Amino acid sequence: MSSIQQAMTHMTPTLANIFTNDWWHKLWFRADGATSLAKTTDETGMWLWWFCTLWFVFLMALMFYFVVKYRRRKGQIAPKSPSHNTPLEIAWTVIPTLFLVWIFFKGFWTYMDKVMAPGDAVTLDLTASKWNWDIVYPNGSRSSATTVIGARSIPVFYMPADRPIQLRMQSSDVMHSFFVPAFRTKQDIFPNRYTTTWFKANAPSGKDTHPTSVADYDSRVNSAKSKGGMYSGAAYIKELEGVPYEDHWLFCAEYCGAEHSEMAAIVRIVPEDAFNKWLDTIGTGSLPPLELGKRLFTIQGCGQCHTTDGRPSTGPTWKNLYGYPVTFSDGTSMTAEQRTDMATFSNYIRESVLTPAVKIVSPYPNQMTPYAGKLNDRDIQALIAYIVSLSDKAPAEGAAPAAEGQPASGQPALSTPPANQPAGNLPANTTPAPKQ
Amino acid sequence: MAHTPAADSHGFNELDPHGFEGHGQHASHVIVGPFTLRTVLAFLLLFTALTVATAQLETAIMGWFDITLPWWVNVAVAMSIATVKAIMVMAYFMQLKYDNPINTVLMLFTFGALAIFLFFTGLDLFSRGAVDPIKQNQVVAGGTGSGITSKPNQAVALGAKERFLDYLAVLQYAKAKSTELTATDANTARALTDAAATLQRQGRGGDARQRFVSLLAERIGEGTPAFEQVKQQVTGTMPEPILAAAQAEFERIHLDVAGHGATAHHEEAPLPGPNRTMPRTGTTGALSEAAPHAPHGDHNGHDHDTHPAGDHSH
Amino acid sequence: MAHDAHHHGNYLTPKGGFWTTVLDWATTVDHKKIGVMYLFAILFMFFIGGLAALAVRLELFEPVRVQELANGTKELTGQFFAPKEAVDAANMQPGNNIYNRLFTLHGAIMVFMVIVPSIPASLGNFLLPLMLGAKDVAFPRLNLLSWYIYVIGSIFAVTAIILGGVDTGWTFYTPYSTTTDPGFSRVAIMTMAAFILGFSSILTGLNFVVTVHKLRAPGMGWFDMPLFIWAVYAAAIIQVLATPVIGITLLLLTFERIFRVGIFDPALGGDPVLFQHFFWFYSHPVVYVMILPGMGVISDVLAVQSHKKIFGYRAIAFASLGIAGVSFIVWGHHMFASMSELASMVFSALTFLVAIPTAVKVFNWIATLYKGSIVLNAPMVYTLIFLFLFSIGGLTGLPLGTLSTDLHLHDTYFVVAHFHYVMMGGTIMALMAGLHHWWPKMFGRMYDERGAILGALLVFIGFNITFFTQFFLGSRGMPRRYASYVDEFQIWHQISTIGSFVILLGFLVHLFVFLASFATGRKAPANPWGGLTLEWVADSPPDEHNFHHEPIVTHGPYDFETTVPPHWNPADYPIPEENKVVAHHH
Amino acid sequence: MTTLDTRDSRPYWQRYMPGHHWRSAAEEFDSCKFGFWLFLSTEVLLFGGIFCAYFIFRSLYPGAFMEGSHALDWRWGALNTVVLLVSSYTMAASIYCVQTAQFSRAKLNLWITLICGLLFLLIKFTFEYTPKWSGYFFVLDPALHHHTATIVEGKTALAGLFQYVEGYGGKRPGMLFDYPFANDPNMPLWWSVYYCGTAIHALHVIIGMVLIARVLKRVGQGYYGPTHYTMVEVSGLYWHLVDLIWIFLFPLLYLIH
Repeated sequence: MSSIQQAMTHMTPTLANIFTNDWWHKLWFRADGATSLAKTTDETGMWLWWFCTLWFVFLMALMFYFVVKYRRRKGQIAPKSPSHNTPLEIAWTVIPTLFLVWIFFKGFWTYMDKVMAPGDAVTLDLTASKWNWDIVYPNGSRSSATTVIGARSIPVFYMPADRPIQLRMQSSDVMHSFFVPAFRTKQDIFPNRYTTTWFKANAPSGKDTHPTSVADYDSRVNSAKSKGGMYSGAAYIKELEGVPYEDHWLFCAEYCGAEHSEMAAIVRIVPEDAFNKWLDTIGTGSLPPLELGKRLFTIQGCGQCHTTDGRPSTGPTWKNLYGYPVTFSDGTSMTAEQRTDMATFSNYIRESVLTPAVKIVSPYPNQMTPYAGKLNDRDIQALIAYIVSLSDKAPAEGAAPAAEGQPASGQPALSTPPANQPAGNLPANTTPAPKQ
Repeated sequence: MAHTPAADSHGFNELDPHGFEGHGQHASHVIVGPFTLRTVLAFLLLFTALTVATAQLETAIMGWFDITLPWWVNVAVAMSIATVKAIMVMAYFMQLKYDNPINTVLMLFTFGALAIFLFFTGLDLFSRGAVDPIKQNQVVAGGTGSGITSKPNQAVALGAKERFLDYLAVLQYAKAKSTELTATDANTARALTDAAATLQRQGRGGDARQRFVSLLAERIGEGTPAFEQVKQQVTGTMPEPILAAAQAEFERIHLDVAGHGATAHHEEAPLPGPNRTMPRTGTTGALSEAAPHAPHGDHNGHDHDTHPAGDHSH
Repeated sequence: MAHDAHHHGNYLTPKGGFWTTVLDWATTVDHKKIGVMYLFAILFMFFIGGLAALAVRLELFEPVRVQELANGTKELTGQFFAPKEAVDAANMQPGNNIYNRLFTLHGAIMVFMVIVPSIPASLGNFLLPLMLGAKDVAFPRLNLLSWYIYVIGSIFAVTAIILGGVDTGWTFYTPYSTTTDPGFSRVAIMTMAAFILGFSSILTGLNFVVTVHKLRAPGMGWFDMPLFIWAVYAAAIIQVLATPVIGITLLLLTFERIFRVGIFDPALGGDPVLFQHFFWFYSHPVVYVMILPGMGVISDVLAVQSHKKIFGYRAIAFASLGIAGVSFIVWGHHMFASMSELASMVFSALTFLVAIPTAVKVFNWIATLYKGSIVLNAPMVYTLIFLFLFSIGGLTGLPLGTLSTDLHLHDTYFVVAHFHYVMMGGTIMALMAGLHHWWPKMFGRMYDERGAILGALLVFIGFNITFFTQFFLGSRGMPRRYASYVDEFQIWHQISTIGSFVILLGFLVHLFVFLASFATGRKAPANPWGGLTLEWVADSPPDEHNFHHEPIVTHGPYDFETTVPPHWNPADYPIPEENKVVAHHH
Repeated sequence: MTTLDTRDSRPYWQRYMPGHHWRSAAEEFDSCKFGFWLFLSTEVLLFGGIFCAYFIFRSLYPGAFMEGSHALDWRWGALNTVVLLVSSYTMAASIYCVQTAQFSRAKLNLWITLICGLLFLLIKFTFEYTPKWSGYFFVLDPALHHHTATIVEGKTALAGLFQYVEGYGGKRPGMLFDYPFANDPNMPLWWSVYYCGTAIHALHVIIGMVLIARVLKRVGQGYYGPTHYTMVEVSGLYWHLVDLIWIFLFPLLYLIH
């Protein structure tokens, strides 16, 4: 386990380092925090650490000394000694109290900084759901970057360095909690209520840089594979060649069910100009439906329960959904014909995405979170296009249905929580109808 | 046999430093006479009358002088009277007045604990918006319900909504073949969808199937293959309440086409600002106006007639 | 006395044949028998909960990973409770679900069925009347009822587990607990179990409060009571005042699942944070129901085993009451990540109040050792272990009460480590101390010192290996209730898991020692340690009615310098002349 | 040991011996009362949860609660309050009678108390719950004026005693919450609090009635008398608590506007 060796090496105590605050800080926090507030928090933490250690050592030393010195000796009764001493008792009541007051304020000051976002902070909308994170960027698009960690492909959220970012967070099902250890902060996320948190990340150290070419990217992947693991570094994005980045874990810290421990993401800090470049690359407004569908498959975490190559999973595979008969757990079924009729099929898909509970493909469990409010109509059209394209019975012209004077959808007036909608950025119109 | 010498002897009480026993003996066997009890009952009934009267009076006053008393006045008065009543019950009926004081102390502790409970809980829930007002209120008043998968009526509402969305898609598909859809139809679609969900939540009924069919006829043109297709689907599986909803809502949209409503949709669902809660859906406001009429089918039908078909298609 | 005439022997002597005896125990209203029955019930549940804990540790030994093999096929590794052949990412779910049920099982059992009743219901029931010089608790039949309610509650919980387990975590946070596995009643059954157990807890507390008020032996003033009584009394008050709130909370939660009333349900406008307030208004004070009796045990054992008058008797007594009082105004520190800023600030400030009486107690205990005559037997070893672990637990509470640091540590393994140091390192260690201390009194037999001390050391070492590592895990950002984790945490988890099995070893040694004591332990004297409190006046095991004559208190509970312990030969206890000057009361 | 001595023909309360661990009967009586007061305090805190939920949501969404209270009829509430107060009085009176050995009057009072309890439940279920569930309304129900619901001709129940009101039914607890006339989306909270509060209170009324019935039976058997009436006293305390809770529930639920 290379990680274990790393862990051991940077922790091996030597007379030189064991007395340094820095060594203890490494031991406790593994690395410096990634924001200025994290630094202040760590200072408080280390201060408390030494405070507690000294008290503890003092008390235990006293205790063991007494136990040894006053151990029972045959036939000897403890001599009379005072059973209380008012000045002493007052002293050891008052002195700790003073310390405690000081500790409270030390924590309180930093706390207020943590909860008060600066006025110039950029507000992004974050939606947590079982078991995925979703951030909408100012241009209305979601992060399309993902990385593989363990058995999961998880989203990567690019964030600009040295720029205060405020997250306006909401959950679409149960409680979650936004926790970035490197930021040393945490905020619970509730359904139906906004909570906010903010951070201003330090500039990336430059240790990690984006691949400078496709070849570079491939070599990284291969070297990772050769070590028997998976490459979970930066994807290849032309605009970001060689740009330094720094990755931080984003965990869900409020228990939220089966895949609570897989509900991770990566917050990737890049210089602001690079961030803006990246932002342009992910604007999904111009994407053709099929491409958008592919992208949504990863962004929305469909891949956590559905496969595209026919392998079984928590949910039915998307391979050959279109054009093949299926039976539902309530006994009803759809014929191949119905599944080939684009209208019927797309309606079925829309229903299954927005209210999965209505029709359950047997023998799969009813586990999917309703995506009503998370996908606008265009997204769904794109997904349908992608699903159709995965079938070997897909129409010859290719699966992307053309847009043709169709209603604008995904308006705030729909059940979509408006907060998740890019203000003033309405997707183009599409229709479920296939070209004939 | 149960008594120990110590317990029977009188010296025993001196040995007890706190005299609970002695005190108990005098405190417990008190007899509260019927006169006291009746007087207390009389007062209690009196206060009951009083509290009802004041409640009525407040309403009346508001009416007479056309003022609105702050809501806490009502609560404060009612609560203080209730407290007096409670004290009387405890003091006389429950004999706390004559009883071992420890019981009174205990009750005070209890109410103290209760006060702490209320105070600190309120301290949190009422001060959520102190730093950032957006945190104070619900995002969608009454809740989104999404994710509460095990809640039948929510699921029904959502399911109905999306099923309805499907029918609209079919409708548009059919329409796309005959004529171009207009922006009005887009609004209509959305409004129908929301109406379906909202009204479904509110459990409206009524025979709407035929209305919807006639609706289709006028929208698409009777006899076209598209019409037949949709009609077949609709008359097959379409749940009635939704159709009723659709009907009611659709007629409202007719007005909108004439001018106001189509834009209203966007205004009804702005981004939540400070101390502002979102309506349950885009059309809640309109529905609450429509509410009283809704149960009466004929009334709607009447509406329908007053707004001739065709207004919308330009 | 009359009642001595028609039966001899102690409360343990069988009333006849096997079934007669069983019936006699099942229907007894004798606080001693009920205490013993509680003890065994609790130890059994402790065993179950412990197994669950080990299972949890095993799952966490390795993170769940997909290894891509050379031939391109993938393999899922590190799942202890899932099919190894599982290849697909989504097949992590079965394993995780098992894990989630296990930690819920562990938490719920340990909190509701073990630690809350542990000391008050077992040692408390047995000792309270003895220490007060009473024949029984105030309401003996209520006492038996509370035991049966406890058993019924446990049966409910076990039913929920057998039906497939509950995955809400012992905190039942909404809306997860109201929406998870819809259509099944497991969660409802589990909440009902906790609800029922609450009644048992209330009845015990109510019984104790009245007993302490009304049944003190002649001559025993409030400040002549052993500190164990003070602690249990304070805890009992909390039980009475806090438990009903969890009652209504769980009731509403059940209504929410069955009738879908919406008080905590965001979908109906309800508020999950309100649930947290309801929940912690009980569940924080109850933390002190868990620890206060432990502190009481320590105060007594410490004084007796070092034959030394406790230092600052009144300070400790009032500290117990103080903690009980403060415990009602600090619950918000469980919610810093979900509460309003104002409330967080207020609760943080109040939280530090708890540290004061707690610190005072620790200081007093250590000062008591000064100039004592300390014997290092199992009870005393466990007392020292308690002081060691509880100090760590208490001090690590500071960064959690401090707002800025708590935002980082909240819901991480730091919290897990902290409350294990307080709950297990505190309450369970105190229970072990008290169990050894009063074992001779309860069962009339001595246990094997060497074995007991060996077990104690094993538990101590294993405990620190298991849980100190978790402090590092937490501060490095490992969240709670994770079935899997990123690689950087693995080394710590592995150390922790190894430690947990050392703990198991330690408790197995204890089990063996206790069984051996039943089988071959030598007859215990009435007062093996030379205690001065009234339970040592009674025989061991005590007579059915505790005392042959109603005892009359003539000296303080800890006047070791001036009093020859009951049943002791003054020759063995030569009181120095200078001690005899004035036998002053505290 | 309170073993019944069969040779002794005196009524039980004269033969009564306190539990063997008590020093005197008075001591036992006092302790039982103290113990029961402790239990009552748990009851108060149990309802404390309901009151807390009310307090919070009432303050957060006053609109919903005002509208909700308009769906209740204060007259039924007031009537129930009177019923409970009277029953409280008769309960206290019955204790007085037992203390003064007037057993027949004691029984009478207890009977009245029981009947009042029954009456309370009757009113609650017939005139308060049922209409909200079914849409059927008591003919004289003035609550109908609060909104624009219309009576459906010909749809009646209980020989025309109840009339069906279009759209007013369906205010059931929980999953069947429907609000034809709800303008405030937080109405579900009001109904949650209303049903939980009143239902749990009704449950306590039933428990209290069971206790009283037992006491009534035993008074007949001469269990209780001037020197031993712990159970009477204790049952009385419980009944008064039930009354106490209602004294607060009534204005909070019915008199809010």
